[in-house]
Amino acid sequence: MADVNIKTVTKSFGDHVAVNSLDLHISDGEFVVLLGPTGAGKTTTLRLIAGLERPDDGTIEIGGHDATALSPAERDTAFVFQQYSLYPHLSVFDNLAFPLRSPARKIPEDRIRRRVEEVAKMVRIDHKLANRSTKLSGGEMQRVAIGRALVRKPAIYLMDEPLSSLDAKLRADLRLELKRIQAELGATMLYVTHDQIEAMTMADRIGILADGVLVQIGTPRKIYSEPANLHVAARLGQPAINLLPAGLLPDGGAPVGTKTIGARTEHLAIEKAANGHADGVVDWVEHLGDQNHLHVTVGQKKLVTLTDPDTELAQGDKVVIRYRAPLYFGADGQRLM
Amino acid sequence: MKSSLKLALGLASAALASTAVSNAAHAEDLTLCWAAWDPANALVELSKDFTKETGIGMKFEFVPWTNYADRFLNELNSHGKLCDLIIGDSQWIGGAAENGHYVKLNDFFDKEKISMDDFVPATVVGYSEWPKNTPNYWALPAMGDVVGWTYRKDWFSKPELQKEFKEKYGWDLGPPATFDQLKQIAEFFQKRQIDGKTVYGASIYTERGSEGITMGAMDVLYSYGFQYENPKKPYEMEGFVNSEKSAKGLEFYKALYDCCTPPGASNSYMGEGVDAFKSGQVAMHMNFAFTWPGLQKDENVGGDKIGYFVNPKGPDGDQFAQLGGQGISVVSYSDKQESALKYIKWFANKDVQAKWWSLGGYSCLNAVVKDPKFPASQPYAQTFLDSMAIVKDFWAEPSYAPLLQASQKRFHDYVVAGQGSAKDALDGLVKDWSQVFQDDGKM
Amino acid sequence: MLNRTADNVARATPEPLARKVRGISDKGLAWLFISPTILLLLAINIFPLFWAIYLSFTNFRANRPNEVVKNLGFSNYQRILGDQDIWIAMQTTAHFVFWTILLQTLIGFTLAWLIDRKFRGHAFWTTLILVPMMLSPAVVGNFWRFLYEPQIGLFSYVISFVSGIPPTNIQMLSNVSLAPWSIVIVDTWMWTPYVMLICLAGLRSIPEYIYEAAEVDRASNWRQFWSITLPMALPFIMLAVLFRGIENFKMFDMVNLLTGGGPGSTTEVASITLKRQAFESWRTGYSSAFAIILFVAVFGLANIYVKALNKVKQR
Amino acid sequence: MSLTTAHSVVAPSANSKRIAGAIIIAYALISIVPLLWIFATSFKTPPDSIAYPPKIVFQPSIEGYCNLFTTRTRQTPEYINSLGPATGICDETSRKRNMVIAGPSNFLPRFVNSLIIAFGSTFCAVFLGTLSAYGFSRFKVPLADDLLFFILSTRFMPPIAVAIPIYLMYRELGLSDTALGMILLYTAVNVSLAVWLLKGFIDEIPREYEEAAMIDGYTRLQAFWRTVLPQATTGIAATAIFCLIFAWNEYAFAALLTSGTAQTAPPFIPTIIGEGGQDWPAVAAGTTIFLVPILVFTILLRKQLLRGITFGAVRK
Amino acid sequence: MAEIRVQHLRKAFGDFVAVQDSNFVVEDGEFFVMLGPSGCGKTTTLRMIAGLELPTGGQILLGGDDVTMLRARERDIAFVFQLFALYPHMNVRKNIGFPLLAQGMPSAEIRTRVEETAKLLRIDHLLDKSVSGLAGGDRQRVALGRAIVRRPKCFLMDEPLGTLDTEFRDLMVHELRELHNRIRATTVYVTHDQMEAMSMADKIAVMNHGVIEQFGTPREIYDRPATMYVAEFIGSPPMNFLKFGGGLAKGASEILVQGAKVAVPEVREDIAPADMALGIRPEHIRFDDASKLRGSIYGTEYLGTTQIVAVETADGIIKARVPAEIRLNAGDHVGLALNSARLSLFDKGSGRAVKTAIHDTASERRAQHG
Repeated sequence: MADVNIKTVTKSFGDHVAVNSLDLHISDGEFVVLLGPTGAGKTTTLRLIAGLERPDDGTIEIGGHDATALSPAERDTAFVFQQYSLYPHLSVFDNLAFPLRSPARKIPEDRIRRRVEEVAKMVRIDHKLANRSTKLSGGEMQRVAIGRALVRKPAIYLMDEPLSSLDAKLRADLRLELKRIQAELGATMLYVTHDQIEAMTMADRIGILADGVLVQIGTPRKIYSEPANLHVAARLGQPAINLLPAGLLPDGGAPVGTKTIGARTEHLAIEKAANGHADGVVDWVEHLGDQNHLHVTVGQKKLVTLTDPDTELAQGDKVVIRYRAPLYFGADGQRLM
Repeated sequence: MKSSLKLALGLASAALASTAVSNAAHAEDLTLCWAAWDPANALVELSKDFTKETGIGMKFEFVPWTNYADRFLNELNSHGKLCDLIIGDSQWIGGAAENGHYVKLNDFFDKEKISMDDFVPATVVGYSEWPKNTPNYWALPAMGDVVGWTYRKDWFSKPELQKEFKEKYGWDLGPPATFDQLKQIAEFFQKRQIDGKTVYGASIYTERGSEGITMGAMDVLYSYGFQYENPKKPYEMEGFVNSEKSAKGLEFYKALYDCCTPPGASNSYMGEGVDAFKSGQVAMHMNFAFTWPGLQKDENVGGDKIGYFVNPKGPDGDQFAQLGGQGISVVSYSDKQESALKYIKWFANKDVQAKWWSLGGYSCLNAVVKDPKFPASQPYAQTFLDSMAIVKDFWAEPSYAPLLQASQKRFHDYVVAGQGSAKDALDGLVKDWSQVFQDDGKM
Repeated sequence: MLNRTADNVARATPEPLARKVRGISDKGLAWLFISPTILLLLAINIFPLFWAIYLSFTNFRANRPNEVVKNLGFSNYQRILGDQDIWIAMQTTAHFVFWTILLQTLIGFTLAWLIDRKFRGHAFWTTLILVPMMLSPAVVGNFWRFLYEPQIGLFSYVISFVSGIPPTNIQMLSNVSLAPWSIVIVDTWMWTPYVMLICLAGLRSIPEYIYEAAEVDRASNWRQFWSITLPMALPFIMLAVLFRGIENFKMFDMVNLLTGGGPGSTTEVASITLKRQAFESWRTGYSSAFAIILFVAVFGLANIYVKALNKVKQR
Repeated sequence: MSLTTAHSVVAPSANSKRIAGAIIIAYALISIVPLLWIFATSFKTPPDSIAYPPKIVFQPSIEGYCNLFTTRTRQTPEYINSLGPATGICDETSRKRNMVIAGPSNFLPRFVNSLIIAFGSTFCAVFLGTLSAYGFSRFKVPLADDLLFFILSTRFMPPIAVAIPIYLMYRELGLSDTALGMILLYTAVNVSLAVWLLKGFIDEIPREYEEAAMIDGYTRLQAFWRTVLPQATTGIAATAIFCLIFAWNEYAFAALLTSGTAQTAPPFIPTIIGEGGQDWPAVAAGTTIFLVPILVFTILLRKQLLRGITFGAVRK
Repeated sequence: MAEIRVQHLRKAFGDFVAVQDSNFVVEDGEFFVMLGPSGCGKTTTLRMIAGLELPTGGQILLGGDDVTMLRARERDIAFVFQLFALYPHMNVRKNIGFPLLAQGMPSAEIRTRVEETAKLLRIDHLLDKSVSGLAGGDRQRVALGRAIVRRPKCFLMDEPLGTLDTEFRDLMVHELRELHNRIRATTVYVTHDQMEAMSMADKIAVMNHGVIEQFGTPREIYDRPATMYVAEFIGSPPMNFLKFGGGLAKGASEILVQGAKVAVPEVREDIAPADMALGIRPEHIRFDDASKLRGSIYGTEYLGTTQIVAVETADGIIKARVPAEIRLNAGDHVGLALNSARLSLFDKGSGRAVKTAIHDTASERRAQHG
């Protein structure tokens, strides 16, 4: 395992700048998640590190060595692709053994077997080693794909939305498992996703990418509670953060220059209006089971917060709303301290 | 899938290996190219003696007449090494000599004491010489041939038919002396029931692809007064090729085709003619003499049932016949010219020529054909000799192929497809031929 | 939990081996992979094409190697374009292409439409129907001559048996008006399966849910056929027409063996004319010019057609 | 939910299936009649083959096959009797017709030529095609589209037109009438199709497979060999069948550019003649033998074949 | 618009029974969701209602008419397909207008109707575009347009959002529900996504192996799952189960789990001794050191406002949803306090819920079991 240091890397495809002067340092044993929508440059970043793309500018160091000009095979990374992860013409065993059988490695077959069996156990697929890889369920396939990365001990594991094609339940299971395995191995891992839950639940640090630029990087709590700007704030949280214009509600503590106020559930105190004054009206209480959303209309704006399932508020109730240390953003979208 | 690819590879490599072996084994064999027909098969039989004598194996490449010229001229023009010896058609001699396809044989003849005087003169001119009537020899006359006719003697001699014929046409049913008579006989037999089968008048050449209809039509046109060119001014064709008499001849040929040929005989040459005659479909049959030995031996129509006659006279009493036949030449691209010359030397031998005649080939050697016993040696021998005496040949120019192309198209369009008149066809022919000679710079 | 096997086995690529792993650069590999094909095509296709263009301006004759080659400018082209017979041959070709495509498309689409019902054993029968198109047009065309024989041929016999016309009157290859149909019949017999297959691919490309959608949209069977089946299969049908059109425009082998262009010149398609000029009359320069004209014609027509096809596909 | 859609009400009713089946079976049977007739004719005697009405029931004979493989000459009974006893069944059959076997025919070498040239060129075309299809599919080749279109456009040319300059070129190079010349030519003709078909197949194989292999320590060439090729086998097989069918059946080039040494079966079979015109039983026998390999291939590889055809169709 | 009444509906494909004796009623104007994993028979049921599939047994009444054996085109329904099933060779206008064209409506009238519909769905600017170029959401709207343009008796939708991106799906969920609020058409909607079902449905039927496990409003289903299957299928993370043994007597309100006494809603029936399970939703767990029910922290998943805490107990992992402010470390020992009023009890063998006080309020709206 090693650390990876990306310095001012830029990569363009034609006119489109996919990655723009990216600086990113991933420490040894760290789990970093890059979060961003489709087209933000997440996958390109991974491919640059793996050597599948050559940067136009900047350097990539792996384990302290400059790897910018090396071929993928020389870089010693492991990559889990979003799709097409398994060789359909090989069995599960052969898929897992494939990286070890590289002619450059010359590993004896009995050691390959031992290692594959070990990893298969780790990803809980050891009972299906002889199966055709095409005969597996989605979850099993993805386990094998992860297993194939794990048979080696590369400098870094690169994972490109490995769970995105799975259904919600499986995703939740594998999320936990992947995090456990990473911790056990002490592996350095760069994980790319557009799913905020994956990012929040697994990452040591989250990097928020937008249009090829790394907007913010930090621990999940830090990113969630201290987003650098509106974009980052909007990416995290369910229901999404309410972005309200300054002045819509009483905002006594707002710093000078506040244009927008970001308010999550914990930033709002909502109570039934006791006397004549009210800030908004309850639209409806949405019971989603595990979450209950309170929809409130404030002037022209709609506001959604989590609420207790047994809330006394009901449709049509007039409410008083107060901020509780919300987030303040200036005209340029940056958060004001 | 892998296995099927492997299988394919295996097959291919096995095949490669097997031919490599077979090629090596027969490296010294000579290949002789000719048309696929009876005489060629007889030559295979005859050549066994050559192999016995010299140890040189013989391979043969026979192609049906309809592909013959195409294939071998293509081979010669591509400078291929397929044929060491070729029995090439009479008309090719000009092109083959001028373009260097054949080895000139004069020195060889001198050395081996082979004299062209020992061969029938018409065959020497027709098959060996270029330019014509000069002592430049490019081939040894190998197979004499000429267009003549066979007829069903058994039908002709049926008394009830003889009687009916006499009543209808006023003369005795027998081999025709003129083309008019030939047509009367053909009309008489057309669609007649004989022995419970519908029969037809005559089988004539109508083939489109190679030279068939030209050979057939010319066979008639010569006797009607057709001439290739002004005897006094070479390549002047206007009024000779498309003379009124020529037109009459071509009209006759179309009339014969329309009235008296079997159904579907629109593309018929030597082979189809033989089939028609052998299967008892036709009373008369225009064909090269080479077919006669085979037909004579045929169990159904041969023996007493077949008769032969020389090409009939035209309206003015002219009588000509289309020359066929070939000489044997050594191909100049061959690597085995020495062995090939050995074969020619062997073939020119009198005894071999005699056996050649007995197996079904037409020898051109005087010693064979002028033998007093020759006319009686086969029922068709005399007819052959008489026909050879009146031969004419198509252009033997180096540009014979485009000339032939033109006549094939013009004749077939008129005779079979019925487009335009005979005069139109011949006028067109003059135009086409003139173009060819212009391209050659001869006009 | 770093265990030892993992360390031993899966260690980072050892330094000395790194060079080995590098292999040929992508660019080098690209050229290594592509260049043999390009070179072969240059040698066997392009170089000869340019040679043919050159020859088309000369009076070169391949059977006269010793003659002086003269530059004729465009006169070969002028002669061809002014030649009545060439235009007749082009007309014959167009006629042949038109009727074969029409019949093959109609029958082929119908067959595909029926096969798409997926009745029991349809795979077997489909394979059987495909057989004619796998065969050599030359070898099979030659055999059809036998079937067409008026007196002994099976075709004439069956037609006569069904229609009552005496077989001697069914002279498919001799009769000027029947001969063109004789080649149309054989070509249709051989290539309908091909059109059928492409149409089948077209029909199979229409997902069943589209029909279900039409069903809930209350479209009748007839409306489904006209509004769904036909328009959605159209690009495929057009493609089949393109392929068959190009192939039949080039058609040589089958016609050559069946009729040889006869009777007269009634079935003389362009390829036959070209062959006669090039390999029988040996007018190499002249026929090269004709070849170039044919090439340009096919190329041009195909291009126009492909544009139309793309339009249909992009609707 | 594939299980359920198979039972949809829009699926054809049993009745319409029956009718469709009946029509298709009828068509299939009718269209196969000429082939059955070829097969039957190959076992007829020459007189039976030209009988009218055509004989459906007949005494089978191997005369057609004898005639296919031999050259015979008609001779007098005296001559035949002088030759000694007949050797083998074909000799006997010939002698009954007053014929003597003079030697072998050229059918076998032509058939072998067909095998060598068809399989050889197929192998080359698929080999080259796979490489360049991969190249075009995976690498940025300058002018790739133009090159691809150019590669395909060579198929627009009528074969006769192509044959003219090839003829001259081969004459100069001494490739006329050689197996090598024909293999090169067929490879060149087929490779354009092969590149197009295979590029389609390879485009379908996601790049991620090779990328994964390359990250795992394989070179690109190794990755190509270990991950792309195994997955492309269906496509390669389909392409190979197409190339093989073309090369096996090709007539025009073979007729114009070969005359004997390297001639394949298609131009040869129509020239099999008897004493008169075509010896139909022999032609039928030759045709039958010639058709067998392609029929076997069709049946064995029909799935790939269907895929290839439809794929070619879908792609363009 | 009409009510849909399904009675004893059954469908078998050979030996495989896709739908077993289904009974339910979708009231006029109701948004009804059939929820279940793939292969549970929900789509087959929907297709039978549509007439795309004919049932093996039972009856379907559409607005009171028996349509059981009619083909789709003979029923007046609209169907929105999972893959949209747009006609790819027609533009948006023709797609939407197709049902009217098939009906033989004059083209002028088709035009106005199509434009009205497009305006309703806010796709009027796309009318002359090719459908192949449309984004997923617009394709979805076109499919909807084609369904509503005809004003059919009911809408049937087969996972219509299944192929959309997650982000977009949320948007469409709200849009669909809003559309329904506007036109109030009887709708049957099939999905495997519990979020979609919970956000949109008036009523939900949870299906499993061809059987409707529970039928009711979203809240009923979430709060009072009829079976363990339903309890596990709904909710993220799903309901936790803790096993306990012994019988239950009517009136009991306390059970013994892992040696700890846990108060539960009063039991309303007698249960013979058997393996039982206590069901707890993650949000009904609090950390309370006083609790005797204990475990150690296995891992946490930070979600911003809340976090999911996995606690390893003697009976496996239990997940709790607690506010994110609570700082926890792996390995910490914690006590678990359960919200007694919200607990469910199940018979582990049959998976069936035990009747308790939580069912009281809704007893008259009890789901029908299949």
